[in-house]
Amino acid sequence: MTALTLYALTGAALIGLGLYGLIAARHLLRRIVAFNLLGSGLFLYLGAAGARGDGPDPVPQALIITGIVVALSASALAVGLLVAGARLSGRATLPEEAE
Amino acid sequence: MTLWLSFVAAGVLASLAGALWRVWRGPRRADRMMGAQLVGTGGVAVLMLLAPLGSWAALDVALVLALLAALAAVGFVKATSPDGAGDPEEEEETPRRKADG
Amino acid sequence: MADVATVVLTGIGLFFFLAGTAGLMRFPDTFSRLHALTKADNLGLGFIALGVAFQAATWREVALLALIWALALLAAGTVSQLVARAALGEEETR
Amino acid sequence: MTFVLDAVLCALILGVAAATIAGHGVFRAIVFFIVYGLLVAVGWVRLGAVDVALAEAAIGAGLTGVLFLAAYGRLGREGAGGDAPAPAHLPAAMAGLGVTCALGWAWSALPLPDRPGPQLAEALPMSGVENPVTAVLLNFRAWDTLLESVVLLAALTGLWMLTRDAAWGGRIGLPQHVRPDGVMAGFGRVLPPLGLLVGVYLVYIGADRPGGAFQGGTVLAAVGLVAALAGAVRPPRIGATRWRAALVAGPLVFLLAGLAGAALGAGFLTLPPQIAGAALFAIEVALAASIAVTLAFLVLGPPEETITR
Amino acid sequence: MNALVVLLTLPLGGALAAVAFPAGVARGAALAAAAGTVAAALAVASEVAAGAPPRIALGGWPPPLGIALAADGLSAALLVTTAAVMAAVLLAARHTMAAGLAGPRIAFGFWPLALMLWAALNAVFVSRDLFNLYVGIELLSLAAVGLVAIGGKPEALAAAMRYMLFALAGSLLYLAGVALIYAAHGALDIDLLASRRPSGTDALALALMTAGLTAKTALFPFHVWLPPAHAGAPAPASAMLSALVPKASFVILLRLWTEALPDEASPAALTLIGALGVAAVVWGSLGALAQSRVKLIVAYSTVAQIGYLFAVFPLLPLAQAAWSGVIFLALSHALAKAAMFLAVGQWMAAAGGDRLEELRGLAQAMPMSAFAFALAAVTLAGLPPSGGFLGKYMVMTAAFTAGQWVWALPMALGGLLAAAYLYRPLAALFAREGASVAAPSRARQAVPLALAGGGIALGLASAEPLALLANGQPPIQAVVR
Repeated sequence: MTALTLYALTGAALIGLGLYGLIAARHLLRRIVAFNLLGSGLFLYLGAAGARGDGPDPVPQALIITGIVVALSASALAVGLLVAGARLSGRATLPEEAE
Repeated sequence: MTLWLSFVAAGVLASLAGALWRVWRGPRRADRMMGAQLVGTGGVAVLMLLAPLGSWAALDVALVLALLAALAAVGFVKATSPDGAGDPEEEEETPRRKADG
Repeated sequence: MADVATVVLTGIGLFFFLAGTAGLMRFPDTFSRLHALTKADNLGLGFIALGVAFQAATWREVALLALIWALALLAAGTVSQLVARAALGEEETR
Repeated sequence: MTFVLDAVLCALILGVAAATIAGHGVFRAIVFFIVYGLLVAVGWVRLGAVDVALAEAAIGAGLTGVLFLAAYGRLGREGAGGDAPAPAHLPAAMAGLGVTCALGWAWSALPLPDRPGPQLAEALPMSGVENPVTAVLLNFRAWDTLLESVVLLAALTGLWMLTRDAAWGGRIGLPQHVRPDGVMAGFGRVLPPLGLLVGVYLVYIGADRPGGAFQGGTVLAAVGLVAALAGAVRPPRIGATRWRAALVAGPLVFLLAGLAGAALGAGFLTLPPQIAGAALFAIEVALAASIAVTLAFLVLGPPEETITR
Repeated sequence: MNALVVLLTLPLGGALAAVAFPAGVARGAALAAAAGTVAAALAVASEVAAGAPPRIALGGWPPPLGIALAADGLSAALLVTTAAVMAAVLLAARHTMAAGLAGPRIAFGFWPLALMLWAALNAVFVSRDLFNLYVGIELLSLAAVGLVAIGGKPEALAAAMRYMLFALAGSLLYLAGVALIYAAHGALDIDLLASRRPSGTDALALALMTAGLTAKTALFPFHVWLPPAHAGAPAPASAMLSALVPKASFVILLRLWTEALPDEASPAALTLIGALGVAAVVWGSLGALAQSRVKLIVAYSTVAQIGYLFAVFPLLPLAQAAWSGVIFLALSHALAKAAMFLAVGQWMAAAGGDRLEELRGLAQAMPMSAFAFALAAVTLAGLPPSGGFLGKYMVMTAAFTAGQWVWALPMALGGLLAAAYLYRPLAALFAREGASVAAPSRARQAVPLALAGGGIALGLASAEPLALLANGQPPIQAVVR
């Protein structure tokens, strides 16, 4: 096993973990955190794939940087929705999933 | 030299597992944040050790990491203050939230 | 010569990191842990920076190493004070 | 030995990720996420992707972590600070495991394709910069980056729509208060000048070496955040004209540069090699400024104080 | 300057202006940008119709290094429909989203969000690069979530949050597929991928991208976020969200399955997608039948109408007519659904709510917008002579040509169900009870009427749109069974 395989498999495992958290978690902040794990695992996988062959390929790196910024924007909006929702409802979960 | 530096880097990383145990255990939020702080310093150390191995540009990453770790610590202190915007050194009763509704 | 210095200094750095972790795990309360931690990781980082500096090809890199260490020192000093204050107001739960 | 290093790092990353998802307590999950970002940044350096490592260190470990910490603080303020326990979820576990196994299998089945390497090597001298990642971001795939800068703006506009009507026109974020002669206030005065230097440095070197508008802009945003949280500066009011101009400056300069290419007959987003270097530098500076302001506003969140009109 | 470039940059420029300038100026700038964008969409369509479809390698860098943009018949048809819907929506919003009526917050946010949404739609319709499409749909989703939340009510915020979660998960699954594609082929361009050397990982990549995009399109069983989100937004926002936003992810799916990776379209996978489409038709229609608020009825109807679009997938590799038919369905749904939401918005402003009993007899006070709703209902139910009828007719013909008449059934069944769930609001509207309300001016009522008329006209004057679509229609695959 090479080091690249190690990172790719770590990425794949992170994607699975993130997907689990995104679906299974109730607390919305946990879900947003899981979304970020999922995204970063995906980037790790793509980055490992791009580092194969001779020398790292800059194209995936640029795509990943774009993806990281997009993920932060989305997280910020999601966090805003969560806080605004909690202010009105006093809960940090979706209404249908409240205990 | 590559061998030694990787060994030290791996050692520092392995030592961080202990810090992670503290993050998991707590019991106070401050304990968890301390653990994170040690991981931050450890990460900076590992990046320094990687610099002679691959590219010295790793030092730029270390610089950013050190700077942003400080931001995270300020964020932590703010988040644990009663109204989410205070300072633990303030002596008077922190003003309650002014927002209504 | 430079290589020997690097090996010795980074080795000492590693020792301090291990010691800091041990302190963080073993000391009984938040404040003693904080005390142990700050010393250990600042010293550890300092020795590692110094050790790596012996491998640097240019002065720019040495200066960068010094800057990073200074920044980490400043941040750690401030943070430990603030975290200690924050911990004072917090009961022993989550 | 380097393999052992990578193995230890990957094990830590996975363990931290698992600890983020599992266990009780939102605060612990957030702290683990911050730690996760730190470790992944080291991983990117190991993969030889220093540009990504810079972005991950600044955004993943830094701003996103502070965003979540601030959200935790705000939830506590709204009386919603507790965790919501989630029972084990079998379909979710199967979905996660399935995707992981599928991607793990795909890794072994992936062919090593011809990549745009040769075209890139040929085009790089004409792109105006020497760092290939910056060349891809700002020149070869400039349309992605232009749209992305608008994504940031869309997120901020959407976020501002979550302001209570009574707080519209107020100062951005929570009303921060600190002890004027305290440690935090002092920190807020010392760190920003240093950070400013680092941010400008990263934007400046981005043309030739790892760094650039996104990484530098994020560091600048972090500087603004430290200053705001520590009470050294007061965030502007939500409608302040000057700051709105700062928000659109980056995308606008980018758009105008692209249109100038079209007007001169070269084509949309085409930069003639003679001026590409200067044009990209101008775009980087404007973009970094807009990214810094937008990200800082995104993390600070909508205004909270009630405005009496 | 190139019409395609104007089409992409003008809404972006308008959005930037709307952020930078104070509310009054912002609205003017937004409307001016909208007028120019409509003209640019028509210009691009006429270029395509004239047999000279525009194509740009951005920055002068051809793929795989750069990003290619190209307009074909499919893009042109969607660009023009989008321009029509957006023009109507912004005209309607000119009044209701002004600071005086909506408050300074909404007056600030609506215009930039609407223009960003438009810019994202245009970008998605002409992009040939899979990662660029990802950035496009992210911009689209964030603008759309902002528009759902703009009302500020608790239900709207919860709906926006739910929408956000589906959108986030969907875009990352799509991106996972894109990552696999790049890892296996070193290219992201649709045309390059069409002539790629197949890799064993392509089926997985297509499955991931499809799963992500169907979550974003709200295909059954990923539809739960849609009705509350579309019903919770202000009427002009609902019109954009329901009529246009699902079309973006649908078009990407269509291009993936017919242009980029048609060789991976296995009959079993197509049948699964088709079955989910049929389930969506049934489930959405039953949901619409169970509602007592018009906005929710119209929103559930979108779930059902999206079902049609996917029920056609099994026919795509078998018969040429299926492809044009599904696009006709998408176009007429866009026009009719926007007309319905704009009409409902006017009634809500007049009657104070959208419960069926609150709308009784409104047709007497607002005959034009009531007629618009009725015309739109004709299109949605697929009755002649509407564009919806023509689309279904083409699909059903394709089903019989291909010898797969099963896929004709949902078209017929869905029409019956649509007639059933649209009957109740129509009966309430045209009830013989006088309701005395302050009706909006005829000019404002004419806006939804024009859109609904467009849905009918699509069926009456189908020759031009059909000829337009023929430009760049992907050939059907040699069938492998």
